[in-house]
Amino acid sequence: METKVNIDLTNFRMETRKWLEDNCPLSMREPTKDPSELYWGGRNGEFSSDDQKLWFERMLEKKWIVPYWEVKYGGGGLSNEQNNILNQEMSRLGCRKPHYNFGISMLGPAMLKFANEEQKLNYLPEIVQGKIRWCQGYSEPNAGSDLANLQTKAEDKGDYFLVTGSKVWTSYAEKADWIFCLVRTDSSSSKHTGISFLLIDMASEGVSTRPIKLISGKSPFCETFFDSVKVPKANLVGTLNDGWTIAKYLLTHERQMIGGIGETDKKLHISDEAINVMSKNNGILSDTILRSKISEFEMNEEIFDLTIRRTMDEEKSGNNSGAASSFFKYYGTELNIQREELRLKINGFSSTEWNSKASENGKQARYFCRTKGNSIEGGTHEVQLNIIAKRILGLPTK
Amino acid sequence: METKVNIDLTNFRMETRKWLEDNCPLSMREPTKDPSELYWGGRNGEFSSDDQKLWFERMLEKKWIVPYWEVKYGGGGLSNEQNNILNQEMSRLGCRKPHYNFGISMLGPAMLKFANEEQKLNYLPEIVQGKIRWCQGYSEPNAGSDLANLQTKAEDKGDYFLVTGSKVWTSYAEKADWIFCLVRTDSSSSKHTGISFLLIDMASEGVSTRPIKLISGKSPFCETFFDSVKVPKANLVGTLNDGWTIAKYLLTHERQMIGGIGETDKKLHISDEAINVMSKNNGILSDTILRSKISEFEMNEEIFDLTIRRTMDEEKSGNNSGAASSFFKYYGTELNIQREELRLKINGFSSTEWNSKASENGKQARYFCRTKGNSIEGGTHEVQLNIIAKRILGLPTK
Amino acid sequence: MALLINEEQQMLKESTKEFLDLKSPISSMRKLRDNNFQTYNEELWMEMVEMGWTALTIPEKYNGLNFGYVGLGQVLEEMGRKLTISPIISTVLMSTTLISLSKNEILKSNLFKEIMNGTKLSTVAHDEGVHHNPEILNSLISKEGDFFVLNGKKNFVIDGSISDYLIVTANNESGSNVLICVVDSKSTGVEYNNKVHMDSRTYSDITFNNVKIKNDNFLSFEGDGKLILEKTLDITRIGLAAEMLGNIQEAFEITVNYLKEREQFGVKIGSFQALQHRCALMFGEIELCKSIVLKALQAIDSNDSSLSKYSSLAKAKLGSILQLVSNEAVQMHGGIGVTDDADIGFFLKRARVVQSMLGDSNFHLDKLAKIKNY
Amino acid sequence: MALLINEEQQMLKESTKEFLDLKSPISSMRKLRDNNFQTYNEELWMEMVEMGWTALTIPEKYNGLNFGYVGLGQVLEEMGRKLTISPIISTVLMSTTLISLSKNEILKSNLFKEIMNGTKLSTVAHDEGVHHNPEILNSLISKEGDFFVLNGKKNFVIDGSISDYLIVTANNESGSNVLICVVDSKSTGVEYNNKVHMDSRTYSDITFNNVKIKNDNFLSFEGDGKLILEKTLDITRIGLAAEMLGNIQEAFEITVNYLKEREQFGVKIGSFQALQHRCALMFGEIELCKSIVLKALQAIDSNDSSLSKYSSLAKAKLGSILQLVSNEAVQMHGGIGVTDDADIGFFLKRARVVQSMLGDSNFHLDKLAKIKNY
Repeated sequence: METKVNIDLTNFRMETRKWLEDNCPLSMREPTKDPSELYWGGRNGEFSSDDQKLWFERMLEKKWIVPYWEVKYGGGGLSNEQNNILNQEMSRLGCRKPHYNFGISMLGPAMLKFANEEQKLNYLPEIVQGKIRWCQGYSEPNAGSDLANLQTKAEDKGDYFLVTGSKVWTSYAEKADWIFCLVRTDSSSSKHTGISFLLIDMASEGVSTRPIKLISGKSPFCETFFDSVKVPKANLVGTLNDGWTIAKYLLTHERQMIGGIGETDKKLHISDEAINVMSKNNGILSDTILRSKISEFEMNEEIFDLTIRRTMDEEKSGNNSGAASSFFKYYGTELNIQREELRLKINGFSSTEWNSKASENGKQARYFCRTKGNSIEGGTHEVQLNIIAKRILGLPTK
Repeated sequence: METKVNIDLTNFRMETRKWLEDNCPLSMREPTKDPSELYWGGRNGEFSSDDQKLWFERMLEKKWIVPYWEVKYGGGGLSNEQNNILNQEMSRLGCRKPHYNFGISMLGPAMLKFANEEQKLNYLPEIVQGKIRWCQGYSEPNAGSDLANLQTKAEDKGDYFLVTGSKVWTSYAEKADWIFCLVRTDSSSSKHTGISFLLIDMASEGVSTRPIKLISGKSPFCETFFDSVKVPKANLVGTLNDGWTIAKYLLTHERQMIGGIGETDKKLHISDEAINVMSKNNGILSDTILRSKISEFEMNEEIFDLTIRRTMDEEKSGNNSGAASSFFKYYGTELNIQREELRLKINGFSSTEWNSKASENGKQARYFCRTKGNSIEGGTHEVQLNIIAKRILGLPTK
Repeated sequence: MALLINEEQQMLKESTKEFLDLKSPISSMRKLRDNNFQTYNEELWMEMVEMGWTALTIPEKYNGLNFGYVGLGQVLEEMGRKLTISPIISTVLMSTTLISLSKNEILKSNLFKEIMNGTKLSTVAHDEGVHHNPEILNSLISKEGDFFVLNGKKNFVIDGSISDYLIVTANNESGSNVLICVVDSKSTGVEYNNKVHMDSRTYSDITFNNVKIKNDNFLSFEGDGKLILEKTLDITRIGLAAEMLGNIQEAFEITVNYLKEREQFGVKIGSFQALQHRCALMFGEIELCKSIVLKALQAIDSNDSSLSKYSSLAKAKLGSILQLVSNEAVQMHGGIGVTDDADIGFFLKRARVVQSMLGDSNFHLDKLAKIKNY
Repeated sequence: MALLINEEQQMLKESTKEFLDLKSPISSMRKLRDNNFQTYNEELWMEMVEMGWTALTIPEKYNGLNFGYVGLGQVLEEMGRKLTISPIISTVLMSTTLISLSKNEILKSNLFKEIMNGTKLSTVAHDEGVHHNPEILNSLISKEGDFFVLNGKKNFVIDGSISDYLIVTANNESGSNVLICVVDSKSTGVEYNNKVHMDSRTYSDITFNNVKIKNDNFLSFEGDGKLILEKTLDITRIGLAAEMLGNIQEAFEITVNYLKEREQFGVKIGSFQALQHRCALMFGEIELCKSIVLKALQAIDSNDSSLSKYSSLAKAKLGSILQLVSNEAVQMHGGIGVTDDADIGFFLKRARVVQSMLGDSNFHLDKLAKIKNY
């Protein structure tokens, strides 16, 4: 039996490899430099190239846009093993994902777990087909780290909710068709109860957005305003007033994604950059202080990678306490921040250029500025440390 | 008039200089290496040399043991200006202080401010004459940083208090004749009230001491136990149940003394030590990482000294907000701790010797260990930071 | 000398603050930026000239105010608080200092006059390469007939794009001397590559191709060039440190106030002990910063022989604390801190530029170690 | 290879823990110290020998257990938790490793037998001077008639005072080769200066005055001395890192438990956010420590070509985190932490000694930079 499965998987791998080689356009095997090179779908979604369109359509036909969802929801119905093989083969060839959509990465998991069957059948296939682009609305201007302190109100008006309030950090809200939101449906109860999870059509009357400019310049973030927006009752996902359960589920999901960022990026060795740019003396960098900081940084970077590996190996063997991974968001973003601080020093005057050709319009400086948000978004450093202190170390609250 | 004063002061300086030159034995002009070389007085106090005895007796006769106290309390009745001149002339010659006693440095100021006239006339002259050696009893084993949480009880038994409890960190309690103590005289009231300031004869029945050994080895610290000790009512200083006022006064006093320690010590330049002990390469220390840490340390040391100077200059000019000085205890001890960490690295294997002749019985290692207490005694680092955050920066409490 | 500012200096500080509160709040800097990175506000500059700021450090002999560097330091500190963009660093701090040290009395007197009355701007061009390093000097001045000719390439010239005069360092032909000459910015052979940096200020890479220099346009010709250059750099670093002290204090105060107002989890975030301790540590470091900046400014005015040491102490310490405070300020503001709507990010952006200017903390810690011979 | 310990290694770890809980709690170390710094507990050592610890890394060919260094690492980690004093570092970690690398089969087989059955203790003497530096080697072995003669001075020899064999490095006469020989500790011309260090363990400065070495007492004679030495040092550093990992974890756990119990101002001090954040940071660093120690131990067993890199990563990282944790542990204990009554100070005292042994964090960060050629 085990042999049979293995043979099937091996065949699947061979077939997949061949199909990808035959069907993935060469330009879709190049790494992307910018999220704008990806296909995000949506009512106004446009393909940036014929190859991109071709690739999306072929994968859609193959049912591999979201290969691991059930077929009835528009997925490919692949087993975990098959899905892993497909991922491996795609990265072997360097194939881009054919479609990016927060509906796939964020809303999907939540709906599969909390939505009713009708909702799943209604929304998920549209996501797969690239018809609807989703964005998320959790944070609010006055809530900050205290997410549960949200004020956007959804009043029960019989057959609809009347939504009023605003959301912040809603990525790509300008371009999205629908938004999944946390709203307050009961203000009388405690902070964590009385929250519900609602789906809102951005085309509804009273919805507007405003882009947020960051210290690094333009960003995909928006503020989204709800001015007496009518939302059908059917758009409620999960139990009324129990949306915090869904929020926690999604936050854990998001935190893992952010923490994992450093893992998938091809990392530049900053010591190589230093060797290229900086002067040496007797074979060692003349700026010996920077040298030691680079050495310390690369030590921590390498050991952090080992720690991610160790944790994954523990997970595989079923021995993972989850303790180490709670630190990943903190440490991964911290390394990212430190790396850019060091690169600024390595590249000297040229690193702070902001608006010059040579600097590609301040690429390095803007990325440096952008990293300062890493320790804030997806749970601040301080919140992460609180979590470790309380949940992992079991230190008492007052 | 001003001229008259100046002439008088100049004459005083001349006379003082001459008197010191004539009367201070040469051996009493050498710096001391150890507190045991000082004369501490007390019932069992012994002079360690004839010169020490001579110097004490001459200064006593001159009324310069505590020159700035009033004559009726055994002092010299000197004005501030005269006292400053005497101090300057003594340090010019390198004269040792003739008598050390916590009665002079700690109890005295408190008594002058809070005791009644009878108590002052009773206790202060005895201190000056070296007859009574005092020690202090504030801290308790279970109080720690929360000093006001003290449990040593003094029950009112009509004409005496019955004292039961224990004190910790009572320096030289083994050798002291009397102890000044904070005790709880009312346990029904809030933590900071119901505390009184009591003088206790160590020869009373029920008083015992136990020396405390530190990680650095022997120490002057003791634990002091009170097992139903009878203390006359007359030994109460200040108002009953208002001892916390005295405690706060003394703590500020003590904190200033500890913070100022670094200031008076002749500082060793650790870079000079490094140059002597460590290998160089092209004129710079081969261990470039240690080199940069030494450079950073000496930068901070020099700037800290400037900050003390600036604060003193501000004080003189009447423009001092007191803000900077609240940081002195923290930063001064932190530098002390860092210095010993660096010296350990500079001196390598030889620095950790503990019990060898070459190391003078582990002098460096023991001093290193001792500095670890600096960030705890006299208010922990954490308490200092709390004070700055709340009192200086005005950050809110929850 | 007491480590205090005197009454006159205090008054200058206060009048500067009043002036800048009115004329140059942080929003002015934002406006210049949003106006396609305008290099400076000429009207504001002429008002500064009228206030006498261009004359502050010029000796009475040349009709200057002879107010000294402690005075200039107060002005720079207040400008640091407002992130004011103006040619004061290039023209007053750097150029005037260098000119003061020259023995060419005629040139000196002419330049001082034009700087004081605000008709001319000036800057110093020394660095070659992307890291500050006074030792690197490849520019060359050679004799050609009656003239001298300058060839070379200078990087990161402060206010290069708006300066009328470029004070340029170069080697003489034998490499035995550092020469310092004044170049009219419109001279033939001067080429600019202007770059706006993260702090919204413009810096220039300037190439000199056979630029003719007249005999009387040398500020140093007789072998004192290296000394003049080094002292100019030391003094400029101290002035930058004074500006950084303003940056640091303002960013810190804005942040502490934010912590007192902003609520999270039903309490003011300033009540969280972890943030309190971090603030308390910064508070102490800032007290240290104040001391070294004042001491270093005094060292200029009193001609202290340890000027170079104090200069490096100031630039090293202020650089590292500005790094700390600018990062903490953004972090403690949370999400709002990384938006362009908030001013706090401007401090971060100015910080990294001014930190690297004339040597970062690493450079100066290394220099301090070399001074002590280890 | 998965970054995990396997079941056998886990069992060894647990049995070690059980054994040490019973036979060598921290109070045993205190007893040795209070007994006039007794160098080690011979009975305990013989029990360790019976447990097979001296045979752990010896190949089967020599009747060893061939259990590998990941296994030995588990034992060392547990000993680090208990601060156990024993000759395991000198005899098993250092000497056995070096002997394994030798080609002198007769000597090897004899030494292994004596080490395994616990009849002999051995150590390696290499460092000359007060800082670890493998490059410095002034000891000399010269030919004198039928014998060789060793002259030199070694510092900080671990367990030098109790070792029966001293494995000594020295240059040959031409300086072209590092020679490694075994010296009987009782040989004529061997002089000891034994010193108890802060960690209550004894280290020796040893002088060799014309000590006779027989031809067959060389572990390296043919030019592989430098390689053998370097590999021995790398492996020993990893073993020390494993021990340090035990120190770190135990000190941290004791401290966290203390914070959960101790009350101040009416609350558990562990509820103070400033302490919580510092603990959380340490927790994360310790997770990193676990990863590099395991990876480095695996690198020994798998003969990884990057052994030297992993060794320096482990010693550098563990050194700096042990510094952090040992300081924080004492500080967070408050007054009690600096008294001799508390055990926590022992971790601080062991920390500084083991940190400097075979190179501190600075040494290894420098080495890592050199490996990457910058």
